[in-house]
Amino acid sequence: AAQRAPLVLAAASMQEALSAAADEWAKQGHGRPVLSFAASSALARQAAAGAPADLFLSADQEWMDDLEKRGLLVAGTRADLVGNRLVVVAAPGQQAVVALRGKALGQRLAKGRLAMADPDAVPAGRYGKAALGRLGAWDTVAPRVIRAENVRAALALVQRGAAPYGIVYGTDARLAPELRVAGVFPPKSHAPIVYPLARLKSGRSGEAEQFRRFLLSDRGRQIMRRFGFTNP
Amino acid sequence: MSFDIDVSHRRGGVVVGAAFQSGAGSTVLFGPSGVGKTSLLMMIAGLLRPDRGRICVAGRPLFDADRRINIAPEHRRAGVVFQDPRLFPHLSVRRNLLYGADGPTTLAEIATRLDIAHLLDRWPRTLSGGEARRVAIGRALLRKPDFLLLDEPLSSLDRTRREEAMQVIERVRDDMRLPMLIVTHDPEEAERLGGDQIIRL
Amino acid sequence: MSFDIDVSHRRGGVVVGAAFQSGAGSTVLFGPSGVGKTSLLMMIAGLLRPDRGRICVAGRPLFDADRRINIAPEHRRAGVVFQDPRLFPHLSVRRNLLYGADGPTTLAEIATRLDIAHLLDRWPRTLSGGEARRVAIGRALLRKPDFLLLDEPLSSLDRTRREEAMQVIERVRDDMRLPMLIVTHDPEEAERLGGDQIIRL
Amino acid sequence: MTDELQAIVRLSLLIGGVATIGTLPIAFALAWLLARGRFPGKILLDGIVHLPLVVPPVVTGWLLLLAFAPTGPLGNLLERWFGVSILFRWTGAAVAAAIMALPLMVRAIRLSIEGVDQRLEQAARTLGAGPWRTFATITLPLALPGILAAAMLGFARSLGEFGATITFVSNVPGETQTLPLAIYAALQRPGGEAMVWKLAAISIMLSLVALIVSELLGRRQGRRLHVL
Amino acid sequence: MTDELQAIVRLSLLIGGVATIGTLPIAFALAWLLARGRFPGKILLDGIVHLPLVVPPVVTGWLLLLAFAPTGPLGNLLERWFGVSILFRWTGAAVAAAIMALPLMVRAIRLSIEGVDQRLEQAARTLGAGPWRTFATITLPLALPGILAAAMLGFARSLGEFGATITFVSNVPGETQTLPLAIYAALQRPGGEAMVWKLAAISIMLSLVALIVSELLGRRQGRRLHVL
Ligand SMILES: Nc1ncnc2c1ncn2[C@@H]1O[C@H](COP(=O)(O)OP(=O)(O)OP(=O)(O)O)[C@@H](O)[C@H]1O
Ligand SMILES: Nc1ncnc2c1ncn2[C@@H]1O[C@H](COP(=O)(O)OP(=O)(O)OP(=O)(O)O)[C@@H](O)[C@H]1O
Ligand code: MOO
Ligand SMILES: [Mg+2]
Ligand SMILES: [Mg+2]
Repeated sequence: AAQRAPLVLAAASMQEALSAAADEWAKQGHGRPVLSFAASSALARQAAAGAPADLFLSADQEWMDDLEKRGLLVAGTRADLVGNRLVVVAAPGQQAVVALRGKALGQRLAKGRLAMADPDAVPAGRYGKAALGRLGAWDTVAPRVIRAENVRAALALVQRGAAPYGIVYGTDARLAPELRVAGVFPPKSHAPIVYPLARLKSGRSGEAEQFRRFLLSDRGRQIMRRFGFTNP
Repeated sequence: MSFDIDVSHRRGGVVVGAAFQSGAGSTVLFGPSGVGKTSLLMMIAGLLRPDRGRICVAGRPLFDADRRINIAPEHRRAGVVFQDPRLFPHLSVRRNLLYGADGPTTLAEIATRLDIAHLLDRWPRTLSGGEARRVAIGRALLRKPDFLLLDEPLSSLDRTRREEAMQVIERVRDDMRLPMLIVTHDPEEAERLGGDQIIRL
Repeated sequence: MSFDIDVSHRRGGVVVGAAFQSGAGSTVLFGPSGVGKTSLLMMIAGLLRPDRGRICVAGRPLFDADRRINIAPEHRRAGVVFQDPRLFPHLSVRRNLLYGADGPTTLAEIATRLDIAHLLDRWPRTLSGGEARRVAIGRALLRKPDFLLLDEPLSSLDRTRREEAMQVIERVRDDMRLPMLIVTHDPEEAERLGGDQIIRL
Repeated sequence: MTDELQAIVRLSLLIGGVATIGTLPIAFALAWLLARGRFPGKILLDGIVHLPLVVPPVVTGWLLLLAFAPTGPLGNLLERWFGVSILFRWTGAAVAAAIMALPLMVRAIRLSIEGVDQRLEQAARTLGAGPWRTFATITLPLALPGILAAAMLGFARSLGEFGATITFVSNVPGETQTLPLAIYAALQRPGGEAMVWKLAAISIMLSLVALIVSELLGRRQGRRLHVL
Repeated sequence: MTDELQAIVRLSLLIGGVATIGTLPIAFALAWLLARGRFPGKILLDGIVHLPLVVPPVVTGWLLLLAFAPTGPLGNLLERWFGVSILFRWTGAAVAAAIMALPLMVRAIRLSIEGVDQRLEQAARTLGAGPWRTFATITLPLALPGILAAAMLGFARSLGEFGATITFVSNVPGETQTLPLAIYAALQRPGGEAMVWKLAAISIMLSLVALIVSELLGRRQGRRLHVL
């Protein structure tokens, strides 16, 4: 009997990389996993409600912790799949290198805006706020911040020229070649950016565990790196 | 006894109503504008609830406040011609005429007699005032009612059409011996249709 | 010359219209139901565009297909009483009456003569058939028109009210010498209002 | 059009169609109550019907999730009685679309019921038609232009529904990924603009067709009712 | 209610109010054209008006961003002529809300204009009222229930607007962060439910008040027009 393909709930920023991994998996003769991309928060709530999904790939640890606390994860299946870097991108025409420490970024912005995911809610924004804080830049930058719904929306704002600078993941920056990476946050300036993966108890697919292992395998991680993700 | 009525109803500041009994055949309701003729017809038809009293037509009690009788309008079997035509705008003249009929048995005859046979496939909004009035009369008659309530049925009809309509109504009255209550302001019409049974409000 | 008219208009399958000239005072339009009396009045009022011809009232050309004259209805200064009352449902009787008036100068007088003075603060939907008709007549007169178009203005009025309304209309005709075109089915009414100027369609 | 696109369009039409047709009778009943009924708490009912309009879609989706979760009140019932769950299913997407469309449909129908001349209903009663026949032969056809408008509005709204759907039933290709969700996914990809345009063009065309159909039907109906 | 909450509510009311009042005349003009006009391309206009309903809000927001970005056609004009930009400003949020509310308002008003008996307008013309006075004294008041319904619908929709706003003008506290955006932010945080409930309760209450007011106004108007 044909195996039921696993249903994977994954953070929207994993779209390209995870789709590529799923294609590869399918090429190996398995049923292609069904991938549902949305904000980690929405997906976590769906999993918490008991929706029948097999794997959850979150953009941050907090939502995974939440599910773990609720006892919804299959014990021993939680592992960090990939990591990411946080960068500042500059719109074309902006100075291509900017110091992230102290008041430099704030002064550079002048009247312009800094686009980033919501610093109080969305993971990418929270990392950004923490990093700017650690570097002593948050206070001067805060009044200029534009809170987007998610990282990709922040990226779009810079692409459209609505904001001269934006804080996005390294993976996002790679997808917008017209933008320059003006600075990379030192990894120590924020909590490690990792994407935890775990199997959900509500899952019904027999292939879920196999696919999880595939993702965590060398082959899986290799695909992830192709899209700019780092090892966790 | 055809109509045995004693009702009243408060409308705004005034109280309208009447108390009378009338014999077989038709009865004419006569009275100045605004005295309550239309209101009385609506009460008999079951569309306006009297505050008190009772309504009995051809021996059948239709409303009695004390005995808590209040027959629904669709079961009173009245043929009503309203003061305004009230044709259904979304139905052709033919389907307006047949709306209350059991079958199309007498459609052709009544349509011819009322001179509306050529209008059957038209829409109500294209009718002239007198044409609409005749269709309304035809619609009430085709329902095969137990009694008729006619609110100025012949106004806005010319001599010839009025004569034709009057004959149709007279035939219904005489052949089927239907009780009939007619509002009119025309003494000649009153005389001919009501005979000596004239109620003055 | 009051009315100098020669128009026709295609409605559905039939062509309605008329050609006549009439002298000062009032003219009665007589004819069977559906012949086109209302249509003719609507053409003179400017609400229905004739396919051809011309309309001239009291020497003033209102419509002329050849000379491309077509005065807008609001500039024809006609006082129109429609076959149905067409009162504005969102305005009180008083404001309906004053809608076309320059000022309330003659409101009290006309209201008293038409026996509607007690209705001024009511809403149209609470009026009886005859009451609404009288308000419609009053509204047309208060507009101080240059000429009157009356479509069966006295139908659904009782004797007394009809007499009163007729006197009001006669006064307007005689005192102000207004041209007047009246549709009626009542020979007596025709005689009194139209004198010998009777147009048969 | 690729197979994948075709599947998305088919799914969107299925969900929009089921949502609209399923909601129509409910919307009509509610509109009727609000237009004609006289009961205490009428304004409250009106308010509840309008909630999906004011509450942000994501919140509506979240509340639906709470209600239809296996442990939620409705999800529990569905599970026990029918052994089904609408989570992550197209049926769930249809429910989300239906709830978001409901207030629009109720408003449109209500306005048109209020426009029906009750004196015509009285005339029908005297002609022997009981309340039901009167309703079916007089009120309903006279309110039809509004009902068509409501169906059209509801269908269009369903085709565009995004926030409640993605929050409630996720973004599952082939099951809950309607046009707006596919557009969202494309919009998340830098360089996905070409796909966004393509998908947006399709959804615009679909709704234009729905619009034209309802417009033409409405005109045919309207011609009979209105004086030219 | 904390100061922060109060500020959010005030901002939401400002944006909703400005969007509704600003859109009303435009919606009315469009509804009039669609109800009474006879011109080629009418169905097309109808379709364009309905677009914000079908196109997912995020896409509408994205298109607005394209248009009003400093490099976009409208943003460029605004910048050059008036030296202003509506990006990230409450005015931008109001524009987004207005566009999303437009189709609903046009529909409601259009239905009520179509319900006005044109024979009454004819009567007004014979009484000396030109097209404008006829419009102001007859058509407009008779269509008023529908216009009120439209304003109410538009206001409610504006209060609930989320997707287009956040995509177009982002989530700037004190400038574009309306109730739905605040709710969304709270929903993103594990454990943010308490805040979500509080904010949702406020927006529900606001719209219930708007609803009751429009209902009561509408009733007063309706009583005059309808046979009891
Ligand atoms: N849209 C239309 N389509 C077809 N026929 C029409 C249309 N409108 C009016 N008619 C016809 O035009 C004719 C003239 O109508 P009109 O209302 O002018 O008659 P009338 O002389 O006023 O009659 P009445 O005395 O009954 O009021 C009638 O036969 C009517 O049926
Ligand atoms: N809702 C209302 N509020 C106040 N008065 C009302 C209301 N409805 C009707 N009336 C009054 O009740 C009275 C009776 O009206 P009705 O229509 O029965 O008169 P009628 O005898 O048929 O008159 P007509 O011959 O003019 O048709 C009238 O004076 C009318 O103004
Ligand atoms: O959940 Mo995301 O991918 O950080 O927007
Ligand atoms: Mg009467
Ligand atoms: Mg006529």
